[in-house]
Amino acid sequence: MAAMVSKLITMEEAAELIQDGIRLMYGGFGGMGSPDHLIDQILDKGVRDLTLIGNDAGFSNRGIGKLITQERVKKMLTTHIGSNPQAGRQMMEGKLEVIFFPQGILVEKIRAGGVGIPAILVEPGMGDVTAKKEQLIVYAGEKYLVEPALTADVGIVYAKQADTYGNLIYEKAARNVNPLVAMAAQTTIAEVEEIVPVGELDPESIVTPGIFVDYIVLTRGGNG
Amino acid sequence: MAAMVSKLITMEEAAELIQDGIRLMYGGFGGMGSPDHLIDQILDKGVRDLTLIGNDAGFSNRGIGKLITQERVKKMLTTHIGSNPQAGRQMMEGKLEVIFFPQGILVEKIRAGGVGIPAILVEPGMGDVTAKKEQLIVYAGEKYLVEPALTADVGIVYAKQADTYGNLIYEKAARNVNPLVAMAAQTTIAEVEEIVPVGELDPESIVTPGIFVDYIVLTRGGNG
Amino acid sequence: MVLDINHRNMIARRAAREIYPGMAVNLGIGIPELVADFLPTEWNVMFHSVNGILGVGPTPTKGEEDVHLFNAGGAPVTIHSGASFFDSSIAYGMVRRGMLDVAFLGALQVSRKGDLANWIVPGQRVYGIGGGVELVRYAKKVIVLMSHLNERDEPKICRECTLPLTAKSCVDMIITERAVIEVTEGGLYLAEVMYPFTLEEVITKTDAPLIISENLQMYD
Amino acid sequence: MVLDINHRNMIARRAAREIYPGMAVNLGIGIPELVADFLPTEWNVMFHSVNGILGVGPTPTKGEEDVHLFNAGGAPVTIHSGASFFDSSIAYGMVRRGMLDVAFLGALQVSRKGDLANWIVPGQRVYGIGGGVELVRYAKKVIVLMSHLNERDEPKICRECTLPLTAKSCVDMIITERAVIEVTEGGLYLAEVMYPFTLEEVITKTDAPLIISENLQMYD
Repeated sequence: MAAMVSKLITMEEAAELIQDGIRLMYGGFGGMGSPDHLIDQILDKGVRDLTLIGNDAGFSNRGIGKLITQERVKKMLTTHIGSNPQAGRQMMEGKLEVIFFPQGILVEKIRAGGVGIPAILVEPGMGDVTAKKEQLIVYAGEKYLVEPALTADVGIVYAKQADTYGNLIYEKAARNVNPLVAMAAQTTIAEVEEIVPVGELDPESIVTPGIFVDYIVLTRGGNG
Repeated sequence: MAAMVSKLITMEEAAELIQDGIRLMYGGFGGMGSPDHLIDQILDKGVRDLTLIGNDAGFSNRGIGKLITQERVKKMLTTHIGSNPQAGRQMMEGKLEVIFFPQGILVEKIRAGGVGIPAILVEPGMGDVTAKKEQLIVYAGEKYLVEPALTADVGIVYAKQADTYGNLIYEKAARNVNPLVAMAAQTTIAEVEEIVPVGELDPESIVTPGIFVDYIVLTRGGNG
Repeated sequence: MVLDINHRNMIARRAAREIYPGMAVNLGIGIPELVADFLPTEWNVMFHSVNGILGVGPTPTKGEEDVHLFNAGGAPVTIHSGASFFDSSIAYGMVRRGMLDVAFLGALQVSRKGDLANWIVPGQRVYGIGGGVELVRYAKKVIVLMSHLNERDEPKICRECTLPLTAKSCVDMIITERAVIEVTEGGLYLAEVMYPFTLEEVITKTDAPLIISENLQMYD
Repeated sequence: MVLDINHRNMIARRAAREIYPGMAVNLGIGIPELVADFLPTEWNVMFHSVNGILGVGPTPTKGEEDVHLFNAGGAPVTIHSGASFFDSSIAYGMVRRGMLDVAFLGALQVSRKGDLANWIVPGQRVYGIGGGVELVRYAKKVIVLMSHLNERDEPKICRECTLPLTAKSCVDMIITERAVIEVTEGGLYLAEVMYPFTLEEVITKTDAPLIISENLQMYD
């Protein structure tokens, strides 16, 4: 509702937005396109009891995986944790609750949250391994699983460029789930390599419209 | 399955793919970003009994509206026909069956078809005006409407540029529903202003990956 | 009554006063399309168009129209600094996520409870359900801009809509060439009477009880 | 048995023979990532990666890696002419729309009916359900590339999987360092024995009955 002022804040200010116990959604895929410096800042702040929602558990000593290794996470909604043995170990020890979804379904659930669709129906056989019985419905004589949308209190994404309004452009495969996460959170913070004045990005090439982005931090603007 | 040969065909060859009675999905919004020359060719071929799926009925003397004016359409799934009084007249005379969806729900139904999601759930109150009773379900104590995905036999879209593999780049507001339609049809034909050799489009700027596009026609390559 | 361009502009100018700097605003088809012309550019209001634009700018000068740059109503537009293009599914994502501060739209009828009818006149004209049904549900404020009377000079503001509804209890404010009316829990609240109309001319041409503001502004 | 790079490459080279010009192919994590290196560029095979790439190219030379260009398995890649980038929801749209001609993936176990287990070893290791469950359902052909034996030298091809399943009856073909086996209605069909293994070495190290091809190829 404010006039178009810059959404740029410091890493420290951004970390203040991450409170204990919140649902934190994150971009990145196998550690690539991950807001690593912002995650370091969140770690430094000492946040705990997080519920994480994102594609994978990253690596034990990098990015989102660090939050797991340092036991700041009580629950994860994800698809793959094989690259972070710490996550599997904590899961088996009962320290970390992990809810698995097939990857393509997880990203559609996040997108549904991002565009305000309450749920999607998926074919049975998809995710039966991890789905609960109550998700099963029959519609027009066919069986489906109901997969509710996913949203979060805060979403953190990585992009190559932003303008001061928050329009985002990604870089190659660092795009991955970032544009979906950017839409799905109540408050979205983008860690970017570069910030340019509004009007300098090609409107045709913008992937995430700035209206979805609340705050921007610069990768080199923090302690990372 | 063939090697990467050009998907470019002539307007006449494209029109041959549109048979009587098929479900034809089309891009464009209020006549803008519409594959007008391809539609003219389809008209010339004399196709009839079409089921049209798209955002609106265009104008009576332009683009998709011409198919309606010339009574080639038996049924439409759409959201708005106010700009084409011919459509409303045929509807009231019982010549044209029109099924209305709220616009945002129509485009999500088309996208669901495009990404292979069987259906979405929407909040009741959305589209109750036009929805049927059997769409109503209760899940986890809440009421929803089931909105099944939409697909089509053939989809026709308009883009600014294609490469020979069928990667598409749109132009400003001519993008509208085109990228969604391009994904949702069994066979997709793109009418484009310009075709370039594969490799010449920026991979970052491609909006519709070529795998979704079966054929390309040049706007100036037909009789339009 | 079909409004001339002066009356339409007068409504649009008054409507612009409901917008504040930095807001995201959807402009529907008809009179709403004129609203953008009454706002300072430096307010950075981001106008949203469901065909896939955020940051619609003013109407281009004649001859400068871009064949690929129209709003959802089919009128040529320009873009504002910071604008982006996307497909319509993302445009409605913004709508459903509650990102629009105000949605302006036209109507055939509005009831005293804020019910909206704008999609069909049975037997006469079919418009279609369009995007209105989602805009009125999710926008923070819904303002109808329309003529006070229909083509047969009958009131369009009424106790109950006689036309099929687009959505129930969704309108927050009505701005016509004659009046500014707020839809409240207690009923329709007449906030302003537009020049040169009189209070009586508004009351007699409105088919629903009006609560008259104590601070009624008589001229705009 | 953990395979050395020669055996892994041998499997990948054999796997490449299942690909034809112009196909769209998904390469899973592990041995599948090596397959691209055994195909002629001019075949224009479009390799698909679920993190959002269509048109993955060969491994870059050392020092030439792009920090933002990795495949879903986390290995640095390049792009082929005609490649595009998109978000993962579109990547899975391609999967569900049946656009992949072949999906290669790794496995912990495969049963005689083509059941696949590759997401968890209870009490020992959790990988996660990942993208496999949709890839194996919608790809036109599903080929498992894996070592014939696990780390304790036990057969990974078995009558029934003892590990929790990822998906039932989904595998069409298995390629290991020892054999090429097709999953048919009638059971597992041994099509090829890989050099330098013998038929007997394959049979004794496979925990399920094998139908021996009449035209069994003994060397690759």
